[in-house]
Amino acid sequence: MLSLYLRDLKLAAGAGSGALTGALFFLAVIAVIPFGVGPDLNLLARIGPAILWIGALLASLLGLDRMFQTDAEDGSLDLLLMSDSRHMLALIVFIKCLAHWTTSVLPLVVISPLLGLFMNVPPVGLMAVALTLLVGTPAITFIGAVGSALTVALPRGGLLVSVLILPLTVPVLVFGVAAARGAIADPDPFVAPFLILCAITIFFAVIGPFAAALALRNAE
Amino acid sequence: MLSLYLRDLKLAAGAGSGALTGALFFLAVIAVIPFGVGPDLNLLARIGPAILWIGALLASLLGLDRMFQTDAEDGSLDLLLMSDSRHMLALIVFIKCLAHWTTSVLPLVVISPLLGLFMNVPPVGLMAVALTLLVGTPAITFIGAVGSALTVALPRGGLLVSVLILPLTVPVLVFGVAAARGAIADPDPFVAPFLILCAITIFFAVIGPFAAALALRNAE
Amino acid sequence: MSDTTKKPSGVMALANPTRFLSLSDALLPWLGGLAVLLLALGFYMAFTAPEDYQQGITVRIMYIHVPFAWLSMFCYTLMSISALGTLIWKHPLADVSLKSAAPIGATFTALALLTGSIWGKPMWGTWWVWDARLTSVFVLFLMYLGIIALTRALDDQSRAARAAAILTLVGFINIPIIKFSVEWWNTLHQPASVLRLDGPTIHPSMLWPLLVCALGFTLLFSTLHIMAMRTEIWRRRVTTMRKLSARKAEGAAS
Amino acid sequence: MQLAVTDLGGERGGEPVFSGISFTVEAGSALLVTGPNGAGKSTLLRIIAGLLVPAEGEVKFLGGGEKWDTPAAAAHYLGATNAMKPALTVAENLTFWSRFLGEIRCSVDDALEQVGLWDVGHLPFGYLSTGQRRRVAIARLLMCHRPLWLLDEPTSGLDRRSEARFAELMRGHLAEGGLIVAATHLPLGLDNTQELQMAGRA
Amino acid sequence: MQLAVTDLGGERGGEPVFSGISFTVEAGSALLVTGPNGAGKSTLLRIIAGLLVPAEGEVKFLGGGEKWDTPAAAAHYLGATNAMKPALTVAENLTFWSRFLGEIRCSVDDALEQVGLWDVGHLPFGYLSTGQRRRVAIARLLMCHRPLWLLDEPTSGLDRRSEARFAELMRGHLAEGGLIVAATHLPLGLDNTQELQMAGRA
Ligand code: HEM
Ligand SMILES: Nc1ncnc2c1ncn2[C@@H]1O[C@H](COP(=O)(O)OP(=O)(O)OP(=O)(O)O)[C@@H](O)[C@H]1O
Ligand SMILES: Nc1ncnc2c1ncn2[C@@H]1O[C@H](COP(=O)(O)OP(=O)(O)OP(=O)(O)O)[C@@H](O)[C@H]1O
Ligand SMILES: [Mg+2]
Ligand SMILES: [Mg+2]
Repeated sequence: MLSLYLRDLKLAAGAGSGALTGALFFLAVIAVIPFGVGPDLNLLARIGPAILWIGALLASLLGLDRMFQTDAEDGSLDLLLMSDSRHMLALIVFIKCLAHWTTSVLPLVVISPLLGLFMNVPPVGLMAVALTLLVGTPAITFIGAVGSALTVALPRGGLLVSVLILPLTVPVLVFGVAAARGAIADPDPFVAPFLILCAITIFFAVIGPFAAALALRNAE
Repeated sequence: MLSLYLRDLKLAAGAGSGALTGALFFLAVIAVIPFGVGPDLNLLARIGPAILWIGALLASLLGLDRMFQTDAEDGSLDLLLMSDSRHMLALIVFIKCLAHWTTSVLPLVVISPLLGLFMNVPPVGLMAVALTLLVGTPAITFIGAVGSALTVALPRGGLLVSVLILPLTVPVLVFGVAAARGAIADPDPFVAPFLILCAITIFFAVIGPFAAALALRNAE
Repeated sequence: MSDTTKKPSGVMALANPTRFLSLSDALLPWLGGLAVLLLALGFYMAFTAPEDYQQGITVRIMYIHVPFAWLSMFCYTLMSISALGTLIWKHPLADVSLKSAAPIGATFTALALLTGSIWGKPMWGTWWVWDARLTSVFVLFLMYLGIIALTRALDDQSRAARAAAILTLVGFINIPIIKFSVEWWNTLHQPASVLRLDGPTIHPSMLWPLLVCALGFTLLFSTLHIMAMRTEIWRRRVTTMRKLSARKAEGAAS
Repeated sequence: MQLAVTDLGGERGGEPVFSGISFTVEAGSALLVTGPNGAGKSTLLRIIAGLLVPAEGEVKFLGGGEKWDTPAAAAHYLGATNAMKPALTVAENLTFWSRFLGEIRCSVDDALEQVGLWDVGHLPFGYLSTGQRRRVAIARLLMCHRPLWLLDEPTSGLDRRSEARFAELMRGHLAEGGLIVAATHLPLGLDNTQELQMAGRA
Repeated sequence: MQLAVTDLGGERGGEPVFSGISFTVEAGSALLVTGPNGAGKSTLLRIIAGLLVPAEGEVKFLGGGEKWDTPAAAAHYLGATNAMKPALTVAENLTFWSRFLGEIRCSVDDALEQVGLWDVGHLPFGYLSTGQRRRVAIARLLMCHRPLWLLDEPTSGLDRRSEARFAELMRGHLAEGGLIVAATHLPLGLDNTQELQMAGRA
């Protein structure tokens, strides 16, 4: 299992446009918003966390569709499926999600405080955003795994995958932003939405891999 | 040439990344935004154009990296390269860009006014956004083509590629949004950024295909 | 039909769709007729019902808006059950039901959105607000379209069936979100006043016409659904025939 | 150990490809599956490997104990594709598979040596030639022990020397009491094999 | 027409693979390139096709007029991959290539018939079996006319019947004054061919 994780990391590092493309797209998003809303700093500060979350969400869509496709094309997937009795397929999916998250989402989380600074989000807000992203984005990956497993047969399902999973990611976004806001704007609570966010992630960490495993077995 | 264009259209449609999916994708992206920034309508109106542009960028990025890779993997690219004497390679690239733009970006441009309406962007703004998208997004595709050609040429240089290519799209984004905003918020100009946008697109429409063709020929 | 789903070869696979066809044949006219009758009655009651003291004439939109809204959720629930049928019991009709329900569900959701926003104009002074209830319904609409897109993208039938089933099940979480969005977030939209644990709070003079309309639309929905299922079954049979004849021709060719 | 297939039927994309196939392969013996293109050889192998659901009939692997209770668990599957990552080096690829598949028999270098590739361990797999790739894929079979080998056109792209060497390796596997089911158009140079002729529709 | 190769040297990833290869192929004759895996056969073909730059020496196609002035322009290249899109139907694939490559000889159906596939036109290419795919790729050669055929292991995956049929097709091409350069491990069933043995480093 560890070997699988390491292999996927190596692959991503080798050809991994995914990670950096995501980060750069994230950057582009943050860079563009101010031009949209105009130079209104405290407005930026207000919507800052939301923009960061949206940016991260959209950025993490990049590369999701290829999660299983490369394995399917070069035949590795067949062997992964056959090894079901040794390693549970759902677990394999889980590991692959973890690898994908580490390589192409974690960087976003790491740079998010920096970008938050650009939108002059207050320091506590920066921490809060980073924390919520850290806890929430895995859910997106797990949901994405389902989408990408469903479309594994399609050569270029990038758009379709996003269409399938974006609606499902809404709760994650809602509570992530709510928690981040709660940390800044005093009246709103932080803990409650944050806990819900954790719950959602755990929920999809369980559902996602199983659904994806089911979809992969069905793929042929 | 037309045949190539049609083939790529068919492929996109078959792979579930056809016009319908493109529009759906855009819908999904827009639907996600309010969950982040909240239902505040005139805030939405202000970031509306930026969001639409970001959606367009993401949509084009999603399919773009694979533009030549699929052809390279199944060997079609070899034949395209060999047919250089019949059809100029740069022209082939141009056609492929056109196909990609038609399938995964044009639908967004078409429905963008509708979505702008959702985010109650004022009518003149709607027209402006659609216009800027129509004029600006091709540039993104042409830039991306160079990127995906490079990924084919140097398979392990994925990181480098996105570093080189993605930043180029930022100016397009910035001027596009600026122009759209110029049309709405009175003080800011519209014509100047719009003309710059046109210039950028024309520039990349010429440079992009040639650069991509060059990269492809040195592939391997 | 027998070769649309893999496992249940033999009697069950063959018999069920056929029995369904003959049964629905007998059932359809009654269903349709009853639906029309109830709807007529419901609309009559609706227009003779007292106007709401604050909403005035526009309250009458409720009698179509609410049924549409309910059915949009009901349809998805039905599809989720069919999805279970496909994945667990591998019932040949389950996939047909799911596939043919999706477009209808999408339409009803669109209508709920439409009537809702038409109602919203006088009530809230705007066609559309991005509050939780409205947006979650919008998300439901997107999910319907996503399911349709997926089934269209995958050409192999049994594969598409299971894929759609999985997606439908995963997407089911949206239904409780829609239902309780009004409680969880403070929305413009008004909270449930009929489907509540502690009994309806809405005045009977409005409740009855609403219920009659709801029942009528539900019957209408079932009618449409069954018709769609019939056409889908026939479509599949035709394709099977084509394959068979093609193979015969091929056998002759070589 | 024994692979038992009882009137198996396979379909692809809803269309039946073959039906009513039964055979048993005993430990130490090989079955050659032959037939025209499109007869269903690969389909048969994929069904045995558990990658496709049989339309009818069943596949059993008997006497493997609970360690090798299903064909999927007991089998090495060498498909048309080599299941290697072009971006990783040959050594990295093989190391990964040995770790992942378990039951390690011999080291990566030994395995490479047995298929006659001493010097490519450090090369990215994508740098190899067609035949070299196939041989690396074969090295995977040697590294991890599985009683049942499912081979789909194993010798495609191999030169004569490697072909002979591979025949030698297969004989060794059989001598150890292994089982082989191979779909092929070319003679594999094995003796005492049964042959399954698939007619195909054409 | 004539394909003239004068002391050609090829390298792959900076490493020399072969050098000092010279030969000429006249109209109506075929050259078989043989040798162990990794000898450089595919590399040679790709250089002739203009897909790789030679390290030294040059490749010329003489007497082709300005229509077929370079080997690339005059050649059909049948590589290890089939250059078809799995998502499109066989007919769509072939129609595209015929339109794109030009010089159309015969219709899609005729071409498919010549490779013995009457009934697969409507199927997605991805649904075909290994050998069927190869045969569709061969049909491409027949549809559009090119004097020079560059074939990289053309018969891999073909069953015996198709192999014989393909030999027949190649003979026909030669009889029309075509040229063939084929890298292969298997006899192709052609007479009056010259053979180029590539030693390889191994
Ligand atoms: C596009 C806008 C709207 C959407 C998407 C929408 C959606 C829905 C949904 C999904 C339900 C079913 C709720 C349940 O069963 O618990 C519902 C019920 C209802 N809606 Fe709307 N609605 C919209 C606009 C409006 C407006 C403007 C009004 C009037 C102020 C309204 C009044 C109601 C009422 C009275 C119910 C019945 C609640 C109950 O008795 O449970 N809706 N709507
Ligand atoms: N993915 C698929 N979807 C639908 N049909 C398929 C698929 N793969 C193969 N088929 C069909 O199933 C039949 C058998 O294919 P299979 O690959 O088993 O043949 P084969 O005996 O391996 O042929 P070959 O000798 O060329 O490898 C063929 O007619 C083919 O058209
Ligand atoms: N893309 C590549 N990058 C670097 N080196 C390569 C590449 N492809 C092949 N090589 C090397 O070039 C040499 C010749 O490869 P080539 O494919 O020409 O051999 P071949 O004669 O076709 O072998 P086979 O009979 O297996 O097809 C091999 O040693 C291989 O390692
Ligand atoms: Mg096969
Ligand atoms: Mg070769």
